[in-house]
Amino acid sequence: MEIGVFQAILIGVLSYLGSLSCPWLLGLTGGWYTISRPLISGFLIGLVLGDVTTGIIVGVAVQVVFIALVTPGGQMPQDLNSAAYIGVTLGILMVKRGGTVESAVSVATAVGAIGTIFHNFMMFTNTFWNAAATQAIKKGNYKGLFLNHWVLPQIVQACYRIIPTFVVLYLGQSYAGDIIAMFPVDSFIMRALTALGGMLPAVGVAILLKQVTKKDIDIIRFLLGFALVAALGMNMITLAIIGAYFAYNHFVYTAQSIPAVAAGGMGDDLEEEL
Amino acid sequence: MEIGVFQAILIGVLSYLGSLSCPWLLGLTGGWYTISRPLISGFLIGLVLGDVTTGIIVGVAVQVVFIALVTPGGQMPQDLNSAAYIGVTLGILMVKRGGTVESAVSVATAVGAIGTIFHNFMMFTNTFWNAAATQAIKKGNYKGLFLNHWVLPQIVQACYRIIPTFVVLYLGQSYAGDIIAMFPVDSFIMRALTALGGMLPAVGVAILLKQVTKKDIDIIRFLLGFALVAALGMNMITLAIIGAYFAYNHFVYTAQSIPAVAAGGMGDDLEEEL
Amino acid sequence: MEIGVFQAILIGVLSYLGSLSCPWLLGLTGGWYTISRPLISGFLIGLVLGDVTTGIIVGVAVQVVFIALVTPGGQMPQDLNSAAYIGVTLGILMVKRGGTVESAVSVATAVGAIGTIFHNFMMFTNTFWNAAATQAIKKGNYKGLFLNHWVLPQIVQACYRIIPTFVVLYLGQSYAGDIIAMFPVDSFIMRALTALGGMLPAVGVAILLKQVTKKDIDIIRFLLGFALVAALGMNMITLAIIGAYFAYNHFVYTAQSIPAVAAGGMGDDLEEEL
Amino acid sequence: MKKISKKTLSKVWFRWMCGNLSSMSFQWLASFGFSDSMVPAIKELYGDNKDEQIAALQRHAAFYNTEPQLGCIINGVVCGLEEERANGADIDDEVINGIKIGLMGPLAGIGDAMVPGMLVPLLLSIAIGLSNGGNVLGPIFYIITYMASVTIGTYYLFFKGYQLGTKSIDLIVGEAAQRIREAFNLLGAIVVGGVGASYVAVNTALQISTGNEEAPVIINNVLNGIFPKLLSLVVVLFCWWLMSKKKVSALKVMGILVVIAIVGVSIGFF
Amino acid sequence: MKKISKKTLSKVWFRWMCGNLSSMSFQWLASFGFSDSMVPAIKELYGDNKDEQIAALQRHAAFYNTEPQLGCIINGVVCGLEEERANGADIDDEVINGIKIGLMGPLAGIGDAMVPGMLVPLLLSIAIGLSNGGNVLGPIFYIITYMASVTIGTYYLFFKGYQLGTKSIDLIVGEAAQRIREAFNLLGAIVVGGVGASYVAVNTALQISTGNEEAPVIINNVLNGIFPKLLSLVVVLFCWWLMSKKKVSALKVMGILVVIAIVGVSIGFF
Amino acid sequence: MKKISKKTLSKVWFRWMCGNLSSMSFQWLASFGFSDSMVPAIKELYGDNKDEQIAALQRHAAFYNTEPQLGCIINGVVCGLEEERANGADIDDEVINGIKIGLMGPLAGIGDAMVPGMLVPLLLSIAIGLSNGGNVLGPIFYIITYMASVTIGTYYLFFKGYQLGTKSIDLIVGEAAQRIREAFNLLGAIVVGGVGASYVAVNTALQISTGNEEAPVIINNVLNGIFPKLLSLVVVLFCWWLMSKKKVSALKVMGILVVIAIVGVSIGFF
Ligand SMILES: OC[C@H]1O[C@H](O)[C@@H](O)[C@@H](O)[C@@H]1O
Ligand SMILES: OC[C@H]1O[C@H](O)[C@@H](O)[C@@H](O)[C@@H]1O
Ligand SMILES: OC[C@H]1O[C@H](O)[C@@H](O)[C@@H](O)[C@@H]1O
Repeated sequence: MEIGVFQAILIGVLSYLGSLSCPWLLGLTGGWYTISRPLISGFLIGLVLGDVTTGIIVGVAVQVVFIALVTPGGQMPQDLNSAAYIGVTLGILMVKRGGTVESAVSVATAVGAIGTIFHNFMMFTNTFWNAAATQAIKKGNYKGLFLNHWVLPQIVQACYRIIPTFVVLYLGQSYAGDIIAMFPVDSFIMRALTALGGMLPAVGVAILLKQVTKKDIDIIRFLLGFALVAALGMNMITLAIIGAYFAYNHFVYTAQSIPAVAAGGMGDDLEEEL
Repeated sequence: MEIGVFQAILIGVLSYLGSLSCPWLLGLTGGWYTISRPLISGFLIGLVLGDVTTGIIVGVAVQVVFIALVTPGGQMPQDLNSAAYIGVTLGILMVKRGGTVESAVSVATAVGAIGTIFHNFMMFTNTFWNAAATQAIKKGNYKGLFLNHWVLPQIVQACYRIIPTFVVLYLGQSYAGDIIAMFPVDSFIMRALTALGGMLPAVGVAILLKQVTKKDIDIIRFLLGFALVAALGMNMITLAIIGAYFAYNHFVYTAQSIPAVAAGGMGDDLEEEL
Repeated sequence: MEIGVFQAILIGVLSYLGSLSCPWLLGLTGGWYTISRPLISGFLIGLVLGDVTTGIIVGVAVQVVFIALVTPGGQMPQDLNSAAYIGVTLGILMVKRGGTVESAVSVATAVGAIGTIFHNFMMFTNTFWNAAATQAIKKGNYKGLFLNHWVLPQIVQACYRIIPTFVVLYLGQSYAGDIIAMFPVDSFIMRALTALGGMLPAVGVAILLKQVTKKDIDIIRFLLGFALVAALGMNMITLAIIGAYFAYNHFVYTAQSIPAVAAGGMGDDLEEEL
Repeated sequence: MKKISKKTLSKVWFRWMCGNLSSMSFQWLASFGFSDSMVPAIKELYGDNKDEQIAALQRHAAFYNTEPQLGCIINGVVCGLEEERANGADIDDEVINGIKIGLMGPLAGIGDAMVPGMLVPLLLSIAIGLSNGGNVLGPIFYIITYMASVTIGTYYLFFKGYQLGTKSIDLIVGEAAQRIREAFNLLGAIVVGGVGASYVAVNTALQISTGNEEAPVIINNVLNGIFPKLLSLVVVLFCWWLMSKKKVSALKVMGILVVIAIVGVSIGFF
Repeated sequence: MKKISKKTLSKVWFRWMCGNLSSMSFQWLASFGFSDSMVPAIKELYGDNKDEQIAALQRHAAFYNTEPQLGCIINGVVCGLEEERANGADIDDEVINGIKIGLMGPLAGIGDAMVPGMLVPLLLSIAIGLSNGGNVLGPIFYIITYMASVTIGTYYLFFKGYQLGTKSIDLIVGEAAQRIREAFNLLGAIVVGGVGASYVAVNTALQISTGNEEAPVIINNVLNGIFPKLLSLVVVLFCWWLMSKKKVSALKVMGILVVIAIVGVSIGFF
Repeated sequence: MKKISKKTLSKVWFRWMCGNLSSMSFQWLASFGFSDSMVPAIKELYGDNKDEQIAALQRHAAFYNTEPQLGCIINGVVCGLEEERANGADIDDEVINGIKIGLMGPLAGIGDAMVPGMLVPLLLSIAIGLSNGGNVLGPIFYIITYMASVTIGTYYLFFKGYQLGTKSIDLIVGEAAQRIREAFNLLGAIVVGGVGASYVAVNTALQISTGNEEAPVIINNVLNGIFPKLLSLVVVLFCWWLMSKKKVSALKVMGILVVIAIVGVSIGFF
């Protein structure tokens, strides 16, 4: 499999469209949370390269590693976007040239770690446009605000995403085979990356866990979910239903001494309102 | 298999004894809720016709369709009684003549729909006896009350049940084979009836669901039960135990600000009383 | 397999060390609750006799019968210690001579029943030392307290455990084969003992159940645990996690009208304190 | 001090259990079942006074309907009230009727949810399991367990109600009672969920042909992969939505299902 | 009486949804996303008054950050407040900013727990199942369900917020709201547990050789015998402990995992 | 200001842990275990005063019994109280004894439910799994986990109790503490249910011969079809009923089981 100039650019553009700050696909809804998911990027890259099946297979494998990624306050422990585009594309190449899916995942993981540089660099350069936007607002200059919020930061961001993607994929594709050759599946580095891939989702899970627990004892809830899935093999929707039942119970049973009816009423209001 | 005159009458009598308003088997306890259940009627019809095994097999299949039938305020979305006697007997005949159990269920379903006429007609004619009973009470005429509550409505009801059952079964049995021939298993009508049979229990379930939920969000409880059975394959007793545990919790945790001990006491009283 | 003098004494000493009142292995922590568990005693006896595998296999089988043994206020419905040492050793012998594991369990069960005599006898004789200790305390005689609490009762207790164990095992071992011969697996007595072995854990379970339920309806919690394990095959840790979740809920949702924050605060305090 | 004898009370219970709906019509339902069941008690309490007898009969011939089995407790309560009244307590027709009307509604709801909604499907689901291959154990199990539990249960409830008498009002309408009703509703909802999952069976025959002739996408498997019995759940929720949000009657809902079945088969969905 | 037209409100919603983080930096995050999204509303409300426009723009350019999707409701609320203010209500900059700051925190927490923490992994876990063997159903399922639910959901939330206006303060900060947040946290914790059990995969290659060459003790099996996926659980709890007790940043935790992976492979643990 | 040194406290803990039941009898149980364990503390606090020493020894030789391991916390509390008393606080014998008596009961109940009722069966059930085929991992696992958790746990509890001192009264007898006890009981009940389901094993050999010689109805299968392990459940509930309703002692219950086993085998039930 060869990646042509046009294909490499297309993948770069997809990568840009899927970056966290890109507004064009209903913001992060269609971008970051949709096409930057490795499962979806695998599908799209597959379309571009003409092998959807392999694309999805690699996408699924990489997706698992990043299943619980969360970016509180714009902090990015792993750059999902480069993993999803540079990483998955390289992974597809490797698989087409005889590599295993596991090795593809390893490469995507490594790329994800390096990619955080692009994100953080953007966060840094954007402060310039921010300063300009502040000035524009002060003068009621709508055009200035538009330029410094919608146009300039995006041009820079597009460069940060399209150029490296193109360079790595188009120029780097000849090395994909070499990488496979250099690091055979049972090489030290591959084994370490595979082990890392298995542990990585724990970071996202732990970030979320920290966010949803106030007191230490609250992790009993996490343990409950873990046990139901690990020991009973429950699927996620069933777990969500059970969880929703318990959540509703919590809402009902913590109604305070505040005159019962009133409290009930408030809850009802809220339920109807929200 | 042939149904004799005597057998057809016997099945008609059983049908009458199992009708909702029939008092002779401890009212609806032994009638409607026991021998009108298709599982039981299948067994009894099997005894009458001399093939208990086939009777039960057909009974089970029809039972499933009507598992959650409930008749709030005497309203009958499906006439279980005619399904259980006319329907199941026809079903047994069909199976004995080479039909499938599925086709037997379809016929029972169809009979159940038509049978509502008999029930509603009885509800209508009974108003005459009701009027007479009102008069009797006014005069303190116990005999009149007895006649218009226990005797006359029952004579009419017996006719409504025994005659159609006899006619359909004794005279109709020769057509059972024809029905099978006319509607082969993969005929349009059979497929529609089978699909209907799969959906019908939903009506009873939905009626009950409406009854046990006050607020929309309460259906999360229904979903819980559904998920535990559908996804974990839990049996009904286990589900009932889990449900009872949650019900007890609900009782305990909704105890209001009302002086704790007093409330507890009341609950305890009730628990002991009931 | 033969038990030598030294081996029989060693097993006797282990039995003494594992008895409820023996202080030398951090009291009942290392004694009663550790080396008197048939699983552990089977392991240790196996080490002594040179067949750890058989020891553990018999130990596991006997352990199951006594899994839920509890001794409230020093009352012993079954003497676990003699079951664990005399019983399990006899069981190992029998298995080595061709008996079944089930028959080994039966013998251990029988021994456990008889063994309660030793325990109760000790509880009786200790009152003498208790009286002496009371006197010693009155005079501030530390030595007297030491003697009557740590030394004399233990000497007697050691005799109660080591002597019978030695006698039964060393002198009785020649009869082990006879027992097997006398009571073949499908003999009346063996079947009765096997049935008994299956029922015995119920006593411990019931004692505990009585202890953890205040009101009758609380046994719904027991039923919940029973159903989850019996019907879903859940393992014990998963059950404990689910139970802990519900226990935490109970703590939270029974917080009374007592000013909400204060109550919460107290709970939090306790949580942090304990 | 007048007292209804235990024998007479048993008669009232039995007469109610048998005849509750004997002359049912939409207009009267269990009205005459109720008044007729009171005959033995009325005769015993007001044996010397025909006018009082007639008054009592009429008092109990007002519109009445509830789940007849669980509702047994009301008959007991009313016997207790009649006894107090016959002994001169200040309990007029209004009060007695008020209690009957106040209780019959909740007990109809809870009763339908508990008896045909829970007890019957629960026992049937076990019986169906035991009936495997046409085994008679199933029906026999159901007959025995259902009859025994209901007969004993209603007898107990009836006498409990009688003992409670006026106290019952607090107990059945009070705060704790409401929580008990809520708890039963909760239990009912969970069990009904299980019944739905066990016995509603909706499957689609749809397939999407892929390039590969041999392996079309079977939509039913896809849906069950998303959530087991998803289509069945959708149909139940659809029926519930029609009935509780669109106020469609159960009969019309069945009509709609008939249409869906026919259309569904026509377009190849089923 | 000034009123923001429905069309303008829709524009505000769309402009926020697209541009929320368009010029994000750690210092400003969604600040300009917010003020820019208010432009259509500001023009409509203060169309005749440039000074008021500038004041409004500045008011909404204060530091702002929340989960942009769930946080949509705040934008609605603020539109409602601005409308009231434009009609002369006594709502000064302090109040509006106070509400924004008061709401953005909780909604960031809940939002991150609900969207990337629950909705995304839930839909992905289904989609992964459907993707079996490279099937396109998986990605298509995810794209459609995620986009549809979020688009509809945020649109609804935005308008709900707008209707609530000042009432929202009670509703989002009051006692019942806190219980709702707690309930969502509880749900989140349970689902995150399931995500952890499904996707964290830590296994050890350790073996203890027994006498028998053929049957060494495989430690991984032993551990799973104690509790399924025990090692995965330990790693999650370890990460959590590092972050919440030792205040180690997520990035450093990843570094530690890299070290563990390398050391683990070196000593034969992995 | 007198203060018991950490070393002395450790000694008290160790002396209690070893000797708690060393001279047990039904009349005295852990009484001397308690007073003897206080010796190091008494010597340190009242080293100069023999009378005070004797008084302290006698004070702690009153009847005493609790679950010795969890009960460790009481020993800690009492050390705290003795220290305060030695420093002149107004804590007389009554108070100290009252606290001991007030705490020993609840902690005996909870302790028995937690240690032999939960912790032991839990660890054993894992160990039994690991012991498969006579594997030594099982016993070793149990020895290590049980000893370690109890040793560390009791040491911690003891010192916690010491720190709390008089504050412990509120904390262990107060409202929140009662809820904690209730919570533990709840947990205990659930786990005990699991233990019952795992290890009680009652099966019947009954068969009902049908016409078909080859396929008699196996009652045990029928019962398990109704509910898994139904007979085991019945036996547990029967024992519970005997003990809690008929006040039959555990020993007598065992006698009854012996009779049932014998009769059961005689009539072919087992
Ligand atoms: O944490 C709240 C919020 O912060 C930033 O705005 C982004 O990283 C979002 O993705 C995140 O939801
Ligand atoms: O709904 C309450 C009640 O109404 C009628 O009396 C009958 O249909 C009963 O079967 C039903 O239980
Ligand atoms: O019941 C409390 C306690 O009583 C005695 O001290 C002993 O039997 C202990 O094992 C038990 O824990």
